[in-house]
Amino acid sequence: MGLLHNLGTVCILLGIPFFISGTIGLLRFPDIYTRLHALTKADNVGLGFVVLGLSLQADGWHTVARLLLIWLLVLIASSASCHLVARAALRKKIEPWSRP
Amino acid sequence: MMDAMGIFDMVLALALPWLGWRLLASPDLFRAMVLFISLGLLMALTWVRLQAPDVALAEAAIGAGLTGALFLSALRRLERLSEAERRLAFAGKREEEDEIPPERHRRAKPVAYGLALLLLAVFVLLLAWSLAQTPAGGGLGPAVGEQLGQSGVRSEVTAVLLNFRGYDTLLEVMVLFLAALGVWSLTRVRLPLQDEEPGPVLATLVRLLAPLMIMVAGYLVWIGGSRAGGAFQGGAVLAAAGVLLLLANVTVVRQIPAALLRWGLALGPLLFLLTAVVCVAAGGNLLEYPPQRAGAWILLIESASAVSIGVTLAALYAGGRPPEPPAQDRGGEQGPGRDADADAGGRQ
Amino acid sequence: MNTLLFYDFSGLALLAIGLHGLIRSSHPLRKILAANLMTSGVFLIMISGARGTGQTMIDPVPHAMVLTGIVVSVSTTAVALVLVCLVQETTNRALLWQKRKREKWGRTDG
Amino acid sequence: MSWQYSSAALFLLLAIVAGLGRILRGPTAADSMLAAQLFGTCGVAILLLLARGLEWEVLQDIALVFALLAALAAVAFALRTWGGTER
Repeated sequence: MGLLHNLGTVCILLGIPFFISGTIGLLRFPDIYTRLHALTKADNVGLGFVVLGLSLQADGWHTVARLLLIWLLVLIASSASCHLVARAALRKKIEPWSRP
Repeated sequence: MMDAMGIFDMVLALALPWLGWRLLASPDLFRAMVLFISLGLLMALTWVRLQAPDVALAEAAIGAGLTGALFLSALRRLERLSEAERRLAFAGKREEEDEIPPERHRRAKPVAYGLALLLLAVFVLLLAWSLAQTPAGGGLGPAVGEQLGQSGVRSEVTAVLLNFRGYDTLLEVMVLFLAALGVWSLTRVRLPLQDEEPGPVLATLVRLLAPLMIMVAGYLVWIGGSRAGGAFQGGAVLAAAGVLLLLANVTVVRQIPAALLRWGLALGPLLFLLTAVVCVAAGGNLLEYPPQRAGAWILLIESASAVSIGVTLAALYAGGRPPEPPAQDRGGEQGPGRDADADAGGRQ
Repeated sequence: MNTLLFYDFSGLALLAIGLHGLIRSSHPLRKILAANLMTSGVFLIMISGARGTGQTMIDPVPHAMVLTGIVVSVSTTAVALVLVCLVQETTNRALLWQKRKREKWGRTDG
Repeated sequence: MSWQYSSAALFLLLAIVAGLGRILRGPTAADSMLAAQLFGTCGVAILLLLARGLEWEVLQDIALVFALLAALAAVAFALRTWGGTER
């Protein structure tokens, strides 16, 4: 249980608030475009922290490589699907929210 | 005193039926489907908690990925077909409230409920009886553990699937084959219901993900011998690659000759049957491999079935047999399908 | 207290809810969803019964059976979806029962 | 399993369950779909945490499959269910 292990735990625990704020954003934000931000940004940072923490605690480089691959895949998937959903929403002529 | 995992179990176990209930009660069909996709995800987590990684892997590929795409595309097709239906499905109230069943349906309902309750009661009784009958000590677990050395693989589930109860898997591959045959004999594939170009982001996504999916499918089949993974999981991921390519309307997919698809569908079942026949001819039981080469046999059969399962599931998603080659009846002139192909090719 | 026992009841509940939905809903897509819920419930009960108690081993046979079951259920779902689409194409309606008025409307719509 | 992994996994599960509310409420179809997307990311995180906490490497494979297929439903949604026709 060295320094790296504790640092990893701190990183994991740091990641959780990002997930929670992502969910709060999903629930509280006013329209689809703002909710996209909450999801694709907060959650991926949270996952990044978790991956970072787990990498610091990992036993070997292959585990780290797999963790990073998983994170990269989630990043690609969520950015692409965010783009597709936003484009579909724009084509549906959904007005972006603005402060009344 | 419950620890965090205990609460985790409780939340998950409560969330599953609640989700199921909301899913069926939701007025909007689309929302019901999204809830179903989420249910698949939670089911995968449940399998992990119940120490069934093989099942979790299959659920992750099928429940969270494939079934969602299947339902969403079917909903779209239904909606397109009739505006009235769209109003029904998206009206914001339950179609059951909107639609009063004819008299005989109304009378049939209590009967149906009575029968269902009876069925459920019988099921619960059977379950309790079988639980009471099961000897303590993990059912067939120890027996499988004893024989594992002879099976040629190190993963228990794979040993059961392809060696000890290989005929189950043989029949299951046949069921898939029959499903594909059924769909192919019913309809042809329509031109995809999609009226906008995929765009560069999707093209890049497909270019990145599809090869990776195929690679991961191979990895899962390979790793299936020693731990979670195998033909089903590999096949499901392969099918996901196929579905992604079909969705993005990549030209390559539509240029695959139908004969190749047919062979892809038949490869797994054929090889499986051939093995069974060879095993019987060599004097053994059905699918009783020679113990020293069992590992190689299993890997061969698994790879072939993975390809077949992948092709079958993707074909089921496409929803019909491949369209006729358009050049035939037009005497060399390009048909409408051809034109669409050329368009798709020109865009990329 | 074994918290994994919750999943047995969860499976039973899913089975009952699926059965209810299968009878009650009028739209075939919803019926397919309900049937899928039922299969999930059955799988849950099977896997939950297969887990080892304490030191005993996990029973891999139900795992293998559920694995085949998942693949079979997705293929039957796909066939059912194709059938529903075909039914709607030929009869121009998807609901299994409808009011008279609605039927007339549906005919003019097509 | 040590407390940090299990409690982190529990919080993520609670985040998922809270997010279900958006699926049920979401005014447009895309909102519901997005919430499902959120579950994918949370699910991957839960699986990774459990993989470490239970010392069970297989769970990383499951997380990998999750991450690979996360985009599939969203792509199907954006291109098929929601794409096209203006109302």
